[in-house]
This record gives sequence, C-alpha cells and structure tokens, in this order.
Amino acid sequence: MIQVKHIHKFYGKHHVLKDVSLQVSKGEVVVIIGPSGSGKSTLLRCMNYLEQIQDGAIEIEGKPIGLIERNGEKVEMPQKQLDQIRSEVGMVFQNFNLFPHLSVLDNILMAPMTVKRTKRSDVEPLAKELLVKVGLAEKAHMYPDHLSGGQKQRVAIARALAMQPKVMLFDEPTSALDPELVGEVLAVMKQLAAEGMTMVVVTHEMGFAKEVADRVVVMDAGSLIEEGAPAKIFTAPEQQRTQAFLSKVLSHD
Amino acid sequence: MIQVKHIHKFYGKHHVLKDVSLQVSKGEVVVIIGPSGSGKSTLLRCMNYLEQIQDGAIEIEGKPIGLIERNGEKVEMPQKQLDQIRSEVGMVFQNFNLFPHLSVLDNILMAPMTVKRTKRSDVEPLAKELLVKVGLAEKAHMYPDHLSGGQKQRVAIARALAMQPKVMLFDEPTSALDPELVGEVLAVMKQLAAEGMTMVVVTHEMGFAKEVADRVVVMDAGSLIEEGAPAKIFTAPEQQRTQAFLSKVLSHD
Amino acid sequence: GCGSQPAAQPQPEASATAKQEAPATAAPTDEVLKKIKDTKTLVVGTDATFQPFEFKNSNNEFDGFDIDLIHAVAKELGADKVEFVDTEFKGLIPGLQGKKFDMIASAMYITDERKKTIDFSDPYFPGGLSIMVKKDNNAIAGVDDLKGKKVAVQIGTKSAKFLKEKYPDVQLVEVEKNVEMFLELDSGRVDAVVTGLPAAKVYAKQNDKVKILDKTLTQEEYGYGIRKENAGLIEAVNEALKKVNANGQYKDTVLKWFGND
Amino acid sequence: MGLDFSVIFEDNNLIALLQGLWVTVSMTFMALVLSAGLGLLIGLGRMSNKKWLSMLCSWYLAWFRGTPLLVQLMILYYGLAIGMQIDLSAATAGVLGLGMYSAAYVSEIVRGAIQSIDRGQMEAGRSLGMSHWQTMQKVILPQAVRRMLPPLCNEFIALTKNSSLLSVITVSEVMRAGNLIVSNNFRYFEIYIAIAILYFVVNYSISVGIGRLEKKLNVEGARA
Amino acid sequence: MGLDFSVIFEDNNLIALLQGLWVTVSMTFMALVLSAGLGLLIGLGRMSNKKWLSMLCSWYLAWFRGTPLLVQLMILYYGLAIGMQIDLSAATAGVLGLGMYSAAYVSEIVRGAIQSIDRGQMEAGRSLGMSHWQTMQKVILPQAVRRMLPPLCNEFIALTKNSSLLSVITVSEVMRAGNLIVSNNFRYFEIYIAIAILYFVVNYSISVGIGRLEKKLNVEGARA
Ligand SMILES: Nc1ncnc2c1ncn2[C@@H]1O[C@H](COP(=O)(O)OP(=O)(O)OP(=O)(O)O)[C@@H](O)[C@H]1O
Ligand SMILES: Nc1ncnc2c1ncn2[C@@H]1O[C@H](COP(=O)(O)OP(=O)(O)OP(=O)(O)O)[C@@H](O)[C@H]1O
Ligand SMILES: NC(=O)CC[C@H](N)C(=O)O
Ligand SMILES: [Mg+2]
Ligand SMILES: [Mg+2]
Repeated sequence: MIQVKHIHKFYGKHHVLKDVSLQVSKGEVVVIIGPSGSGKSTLLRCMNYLEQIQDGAIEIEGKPIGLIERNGEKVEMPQKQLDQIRSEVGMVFQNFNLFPHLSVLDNILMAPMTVKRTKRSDVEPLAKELLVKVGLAEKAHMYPDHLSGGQKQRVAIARALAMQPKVMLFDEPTSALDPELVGEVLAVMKQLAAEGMTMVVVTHEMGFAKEVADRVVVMDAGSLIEEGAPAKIFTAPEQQRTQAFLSKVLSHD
Repeated sequence: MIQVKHIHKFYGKHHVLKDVSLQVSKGEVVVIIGPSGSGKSTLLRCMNYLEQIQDGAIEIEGKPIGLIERNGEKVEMPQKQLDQIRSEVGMVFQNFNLFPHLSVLDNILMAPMTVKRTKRSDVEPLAKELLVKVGLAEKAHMYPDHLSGGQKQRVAIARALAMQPKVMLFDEPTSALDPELVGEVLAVMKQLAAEGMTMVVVTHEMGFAKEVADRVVVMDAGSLIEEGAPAKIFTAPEQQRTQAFLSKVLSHD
Repeated sequence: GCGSQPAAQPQPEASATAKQEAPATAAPTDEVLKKIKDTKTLVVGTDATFQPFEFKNSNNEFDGFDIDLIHAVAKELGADKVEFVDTEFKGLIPGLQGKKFDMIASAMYITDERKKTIDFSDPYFPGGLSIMVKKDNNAIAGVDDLKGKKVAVQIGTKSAKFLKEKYPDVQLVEVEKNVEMFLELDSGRVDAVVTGLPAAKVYAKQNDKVKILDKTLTQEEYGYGIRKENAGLIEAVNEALKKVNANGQYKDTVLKWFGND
Repeated sequence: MGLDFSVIFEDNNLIALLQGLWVTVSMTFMALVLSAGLGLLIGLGRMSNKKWLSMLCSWYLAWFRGTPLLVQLMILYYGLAIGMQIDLSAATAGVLGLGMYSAAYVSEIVRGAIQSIDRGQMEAGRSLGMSHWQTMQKVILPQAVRRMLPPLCNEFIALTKNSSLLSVITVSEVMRAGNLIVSNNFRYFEIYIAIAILYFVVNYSISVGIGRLEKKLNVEGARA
Repeated sequence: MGLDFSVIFEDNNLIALLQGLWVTVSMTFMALVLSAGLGLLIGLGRMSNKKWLSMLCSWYLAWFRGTPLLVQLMILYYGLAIGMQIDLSAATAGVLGLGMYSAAYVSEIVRGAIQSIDRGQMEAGRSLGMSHWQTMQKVILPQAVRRMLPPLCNEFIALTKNSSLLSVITVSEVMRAGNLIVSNNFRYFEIYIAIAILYFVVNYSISVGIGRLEKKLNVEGARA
C-alpha cells in the first residue's frame, strides 16, 4: 500500500530524516512513536508530499508520489497527477485545520465537490453518512468554532474520509484535546481500523497503540530505530532509547 | 488566604457560576476538577478579577479584590489598588501566553521592573534563580518560539513567581503539552507545593492530584458539587456526577 | 502686427480718487501702509505659472511684466523690498482675505464677481482673448468658425465665461491649468484654444506648430487685487501707478515684455 | 467670516455639484472594481514562486505606488496621445489610471492578509487533493477577505478623493464642479464645505458598508 | 514625441526641483511623525471603554478620513485666518493639516493591528499586576507594530504624494516647483517624468526601509 524507500529529508543543513524505510500493507494499522523532534510528523508529511524529500522514493499503491524519474533525472510530477494521488491519502492534523468559514457539512463537501467535480446532491448522502459515523449528525450546520476540540477532530476525520482515501494518516490527532474528549476521537479511529482502513498514526496514546496497532514503529533523531508488534515494543523493547522514551511517557500518571 | 463567598457570574444570560464558595488556606494545594464547560476556568479567573463577578465577594488575605463597598453600593476598586492585589496572585495559563517579542529573561523581568519599578540589576538575580529552579538556566536568552511547550510553561511559572505572589493559580497548565513534556512541568509544581506555596490548580492530571493535592474540589454545571481529600474523591466519591466524570477521564489509558 | 490695442495707459478714474492726496510724511492710517512704513516690504501673492506676466525664470527667480511693474509700484509706496508668495490661482483670493499677503499681482482680470469679494486697483494693463490653432489649420479664421468645434479654455477664466455666454454652440473643454490647454491642442483633442493674448504669444514663440489668429475677441483689464478694508492702500497704489506712468517706468516695462506690436 | 450657505442653492449650483458627484462616484466605482481585481492578481503574483512573475509584480508595485497619480494620468492621457497616437477618452483613461494606481496599494493589502492566514489551511486543502489555486480560491481568500476589509476601507476612501485628480484630464468630477462655481462667485468656503460634506456622505457610506460586511463575516465564520 | 531630458539639467531646473523635493521630504517627515503619534492615540482612543472618548475618536476618523485634504487645508490655513484671525504659517498649517489627515488613516491601521493580537497577551500582563496601559505599551504595541508595517508603508507613501496639495497653501513643494518650470519652458513630459522619478526614489527608500524593519522584527521576536 505505502512504500517508503530510503528517504532523506533536510531542512537546510538539518538532516531530519535519515535513510528511513517503511512498508505499510493494505488494512494494516501502523503507530509511530518517538520523542519530540524525532521526525514523526515530517515522515508522515512526506508520505503526502506536503514536504519534499531530497533522496529516496515514496510509492502509494505502486505509484510514485511527488518525485518521478524523467530522462534519468528526478523531477517533480505534474500538479494534476500529484493532486490525484494526494486525494487518495487522507490526512488528519493535530490542530484539525478545519475551514472556519464553512459549516461542518460544507467542510466535508468542499473537497469532493472541488476535486472530483461531483454535484452537491451526489455527495451529500455520503457526507451525512460520515457525520453519523463520527457521531455528529446533528452538528451538520454548525461552524467549527462552536464545536469542542473532540468534535472538531471528528469532523476533520469525516472530511478526510469524504474523499474515500485508500489510506489515512493521523498526526497526533488527540494531543490538542482535553483528556475527557480524547476517548470519543479514539473510538472513531478504532472503528475505522476495525473496518479495515489502512492507517498510519503518530500518537502518544499508548493505550490505543496497544489495542489497535498491528505494528509499532519507534523513531529517534530522524531514524527508525525499532519496530514490532505492540506487545513486544511495550514489554520488551530491544533498544535502550525506546525504553528510555517509554518510561518517560508512561511515568506521570 | 483566599475566600470566595457565594459568587455568581453571568455571561449575558448564561449563568456560569452559581453561588460558589471556597476557602483556601495558606500553604494549601487545592485541585479543581470537573467536566469541560463546568466553570473551572471562570472560577479561577474570577479569583484574579480577570472576570467580573455579578454577586458575592472574593478576598485575598482579607482584602477584597475587584468590587468594594462604597456608600452602600458595590463599585469597582481603583485600578491601582486592583493591580496591587493582582500582583500578589500569580497565574499560569493553559496556553502559556508568554510575550513572544521578549527573551525568556525579559519575560520574567518585565512585571517586576514595570509594576514595582525595581531596577533591572536588582531583579536579575531573582530571575536567574527562578530559571535555575525551573531548570532553564541556560535558556535565559532564547525567545519563547524556540522553546518546547514544556519549557514554555516552566518559563510562565517562573514569570509568575518573579512577582513573589502569595498564591499561584494554574489553569490546566499541562493540557497543551505533549505527554512526554508534562512530567517536567508537574515536577516544578510539585516542588513549589513542597516549598509551601499556596496553590489552586485546575487540571486533568489525576496522578498529580492524588499525590500533591490537600483537597480536591469537583465542579459541575457552575456549582461546586463535592470536595474532600483526594483519596476520598477518587476512591469513594459521594456524587453520581463525580463518578461519571472520573470514569470517563480515567478510562482510555 | 496684430490687432490688439497698443500698450495702453493705465486709466485711473479721476473721480474715484478725487480726495486730497495724503502727504507722504503723515502717519498712514491704513494697516498695510503702516506695515510698509515699518518694514519697507510689500508682500505680494502671485501664481507664477503665467508667462509673460509672472513666472520663475531660469535662475529660479520671479520674473515677468507683473513682477517688474510691482517692483516699481512698491518703490513708490515706500517699500524697498517686494516679497512674493507663490500659490495656485485658486489660493490667491482666500490668501488675500486671510492676510497671507498684502495684495495680488497675478494677471488678474477685474470682474464684477471678484469685486463682490475683494477690491481692485485701477486697471494697469489691457488684455484680450485670442484664438490659437494648429499652424496647418485653415478652417478656423475667426470666432464664428468655432461653432461646433472643440475649444480648450482654462477653468473659471474669462475665456470660459465669454464663450459660454456669447457662443453656446462651441464645445468647451475646460482644463485646470493653462498648460493643459496647450496639451489638449498638441494632442489633437481640441481644435482651438482661447486664452489671453500675451500668454498665447509666449507659447506660440516656443512651439512652432501653432499660430494665433489676428483678431482678439474681447477687451479685458488687469488690476491688482486688494482687500476691501484697505481702501487707503488702494488709493496709494493708484497714486503709485500714476507716478510710475508719469516717470516712464511703465512704458519701459511694457516695451521690455511686449515689444512694439 | 460670515458664511452664507444659501449660495449653494442659488443658480444651478447644487445641480452642478450633484452632477459632479455622480461623475466622481461612478468613475470611482469602476476604478474600484478594476483596482480590486487587478490588486488581487498583483498581490497573488507577488507571492508566486515563479521568479519572473513575482519580479514583474514587484515592479508594478514600485512604479504605480511610488509615483504620483497626476504624472501617471498625464502620461496615460496626454503622453499616449501625443507620443503614440493612442487616443483614450478621458473617462477610459481616468478609470484605467485610477484603477491601476489603486491596484498597487490593494495588492499589498491582499498580500498582507493572505500571509496572515494560518499555513495549516493551505496544507489541509492540499492534503485533500485540492490544487494550490483551488485552495487559495475556496479556503484562503474567503478568510483573508475579512482581514483585508479595514485597510481596503482606507484605500477605497482614498480612492474617492484621488479621483479629484481626474480634473487634470478634463473629467468634470465634483471637485472640479466646485472649482467652477468658486471661480464664478468666489464663495470658497461655502462651496468647499459643501463638497466636503458630499465626500463625507459617500465615504461614510463606504465605511458603514464595509463595517457591516466585516461584522457579517465575523458572525458567519467566527475568528479564524 | 521626442523627449529630451537634458532640459532638466539646464538653467537651475534641477536645483529648483531638488529644493522642492527637500520641502516635500521635510514637510512629509514632520507630518509623518505627527501622524504616527496622533494616529496611535486616536486608534487607542477608539478602543477605549470610555464612551465619550471612543465617540470623539470615531468622529475624528469620520471627518478627517472622509473629507478631502484640500478642503481641510483651505480651512486650516485660510479659513482660520479669515474667520478667527488665527494666522498659522504655511509650514505649520501644512504639517498640521497633512499630519491630522494622515492620522485618521493610521488610527485604523493601529486599531486593526492591536485587535489582531491574541487576547491572552493582555490577560497575561494584567494577571502579573501590570495596568492596562502598561501592558498595552510594553506587550501589545511592540507586537502590533510589526503587523502595522505593511499598511503603514502604504500610508506613508500616500502621504508623500498628498503633500503636493500643499501648493494651494503657498508651500513650494516639488510638484509646484515642477509646475513652475513647466510654465516657463512647456516641457511637460520631461519635467513630470523627472518628478515621478524623484518621488519614486523617496518612496522606494521608504518601502525598502520599512521592509528591512519588517524583516528585522520578524527575526527578533518570531511570529506572534
Ligand atoms: N519547517 C521547518 N523548518 C526547519 N526545521 C523544522 C521544520 N519543521 C520541523 N523541523 C525540525 O525537524 C525535526 C523533526 O520535526 P518533527 O516535527 O517531524 O518532529 P516530531 O517527531 O513530529 O516532533 P513532535 O512530537 O514535537 O511533533 C525537529 O528537529 C524540528 O525542529
Ligand atoms: N467569554 C465568554 N462568553 C460567553 N460564555 C463563556 C465565555 N467564557 C466561557 N463561557 C461559558 O462559560 C461556561 C464555563 O466555561 P469555563 O471555560 O469556565 O469552563 P471550564 O470548566 O474551564 O471548561 P474547560 O475544561 O473546557 O476549560 C461554558 O459554558 C462556556 O461556554
Ligand atoms: N494667472 C492666470 O491664470 C490668469 C487668469 C486670468 N487672467 C483671470 O484673471 O482669470
Ligand atoms: Mg509532530
Ligand atoms: Mg477551562
């Protein structure tokens, strides 16, 4: 489904991703953990080509995203093609990034109507169905600013799902939420996973990782240092750095 | 130390605090918990007169804050006097609210130099001492934007302490932080409590409440519904609503 | 030669100034005269964009017929120095009223409307309106040929008023500054320009694509603008004009700027 | 100084002023439309990552904002006619000149507002598969418009007043109509105050209108 | 049309233009200082919770922004002298008039920028015991200044050009100096283009200066 092959990413001289490779199969749920600044968000954003990579390749269902080879040189792919592939990859941000000037329903309808040029009446049923799924059927006509954080994030999930993506990327979807609101978002994500959605999730919610992840990937300082089943990572991590990180996160409760 | 006497607070017609009373003694650590929207922040902000109250009275060390009686009518106290009392009450916000245009050191020096008109050279030793205390001695000359969330919040605490307040109010000081950064802020707060600072803390960190609080206060829908020692509240709450809230917060981990 | 009047004498109206001339030694009662006596300076408002009457010459000094003549007049008034205040034409009358200067010397026609607001000295020079066209234009030979044609005039001048009242068939194009009239003609947007003869001549001298028709349309008279309250100054200026005329300075100045034609 | 405003109602003075006002308002309005459209394009162009385009737009900004409108109008109306036989009508030259001048100012307003919108909005749009331009159009601009309104209000009010320079290219707008009356009866203050009031009415309407729009947008989509 | 720019260097034309430019620049500069100071006060006043004060400032804004500068200058220089015997010098009236006019525009820029600063900043200041005004001065304004810069740049550039209206109150600024030369030699285009270039140089310097300041502030205190 997703193939990340030896990618390198620099911000100026700062080497942020160092030869990272990762395979995600169809239907798999991969959770990425690791200390702050280790490059988790950057990796996720590269999968969507929101960030350019300097070396390596990323493929979604066998098709390259972002850079393609032409006459032996790596060049950026045509916008149209990029937009096309991107629309198959849903992304949910830490800060929701809902469109504040649009109602909840319009937030969800925007992309299908614009990108796929579907008529409003054709997408509305799907949008409403998605709102039911995330438990917000009755909020369709409210504006994002009048929602709680948990509700906002669920709308953001519905918005991404409306493009019927083949894979969903989540970047700390619950870390901006009040603790009592975290549960409702995790519930939606669990349901998605149960339905067989391919998901890559950056999160600090270890409970979620344990319960839902097929595989946990640990990053540190721009490298992928360890991966394995959640049971293994949480109970018997191989790397010292993984241990150190886990003890910090799990300590203060 | 702080006496909240039967206060009422309205936003327009919305009755947000309903006859709330609370005593906090010198050196006591009181933790306020309760569901989102129950009025915790509002109560805290009233203690600082950041919000006006419509009825009741609040006293800090026996002196009223905000409203005073004059000729039988309640009127707002003179600005000078209010600023004076406020400077004895430190406040730490969820979003830090550091001054982004000033270095860490200048953030801390600003209020003492402005309000108390102390010379820079006279406050600097205290400021540096506080930075050592919160573990950020080497960050004195950085700007807030270059700090992690946990570091920002520790600067905010040092900034409030620089006014040598008699009481510190914390409004969800860790809820905007990445989980691994929460610990460092809680550590500073624990140390403060151990040194005998009077503290009122709104938080969802139940671990912290159990360990540090002298008393836990539960709010719901604008009323104080239950209070007691942490052991009692967490293990045998009297109120049904307390139980419901606790089970939600503690569930998803 | 052209058909304009020969440089005329100023025509002081003897009856209006019949009063006994105050002896020069007596203390003047008029506010401005008093000031002149004290400071030896006359302050004159002018819009120095109107050749050949007033303009800034290549040395960046005020120059022109009005400038020379007012220097002579000022001498007679007892002012050794003339201070010019340059402003736009529309600022002249308010400036006079607001006492920003003592009088106006800016090729200003004496008109009844203006007299409602300020007073004038006796006329010191005759002017007439003339028609200017492109050199190759033979279709327009006189004012009657202007019918239906586009004609540029300066806003608020006698030319505009005259054509509006006497020749309503003319399509007027009113512009702000006299420079723009010439631009209109140059760019072919109008067929003719109607403006004061002296000014037209100066432009024609510098631009060989235009010519001035022989016949002038009207006879106008230039006067110095003076505040109504300064009747004493008006009298004194009229006296000074007479003296300047008598001692030949007036004639010299006219010759210098307008030659013999 | 004894003002007597009855002069405004004498002769056809009021009618002349109102005719001038109509010219001012209609020319300003057309220029405003041009200025908003062109300003938007220039502002977007300045942010383009096509070097040549952003350079071009920077030059536009520097020239049209940096030099006097009077000179621009003179070149457009007289210069083109004399030098290149391009004979624009006064109205065309006026609207074009005013519009292009004002567009420079508007472009800076547009750029400022767009750059103040959270980067996350563009990323959200892009990650949904919308193109840069689609996201700009449907997500960024609708939000940016609200922030542009206060400075745009300043600019549009300045525009009504700059339109008085059109009198140098023979357009009879309200200031010129007033000058005509003044040159006839020399009642400067009465006439100028009348003109000031007419401008005031127009500009106050603009600011009330934009103020309403601002409030409306604030209510609809709350703070972004 | 065969332009010949050598005319600019003939006689004393260049000197006359540069003298005019100096008048323009110095008057504009003084007006700019006045406008910035007064505009700040009016902008703050509009946000005051003292009703009378905010009303007063709103009126100021409506009048000085809503009516033509020409009329304001005429009233200030001629009107006061004729009606109330208050005799301002042309330079004083010019600086005052320009400054008060521009202050209205600046006040809206100030208000916009201040209102865009996060409310939390004021609360943080107040909770530390600083007064409203202290917080405004030391916390809010330093941050707001950065956001004001782009529209202030627009405004200050407009100010240099508005200063050409000072010629109606006897100030010989650069545009007037140019008109004087033109009426001497009728070389419109050469002279007007020269004037345009002089303005361009001044205004380009302003925009470069403000651009630098913007960058500097961005680096120092990062995004707020
Ligand atoms: N736009 C940028 N410019 C320069 N450096 C950046 C930029 N974005 C991120 N970085 C740097 O890249 C590194 C990886 O950042 P990234 O956001 O991917 O980490 P993360 O693992 O997601 O951390 P967190 O848990 O705090 O979100 C960090 O050192 C960060 O400072
Ligand atoms: N400025 C305001 N105007 C109107 N209503 C407000 C305002 N601030 C808060 N409220 C309302 O007052 C009630 C109490 O809000 P408050 O922020 O005190 O709750 P809280 O317990 O702190 O919640 P949270 O855990 O989400 O921070 C809520 O219903 C909220 O919607
Ligand atoms: N200076 C000028 O523009 C002359 C104006 C014209 N002679 C008049 O009196 O109306
Ligand atoms: Mg991240
Ligand atoms: Mg709260």
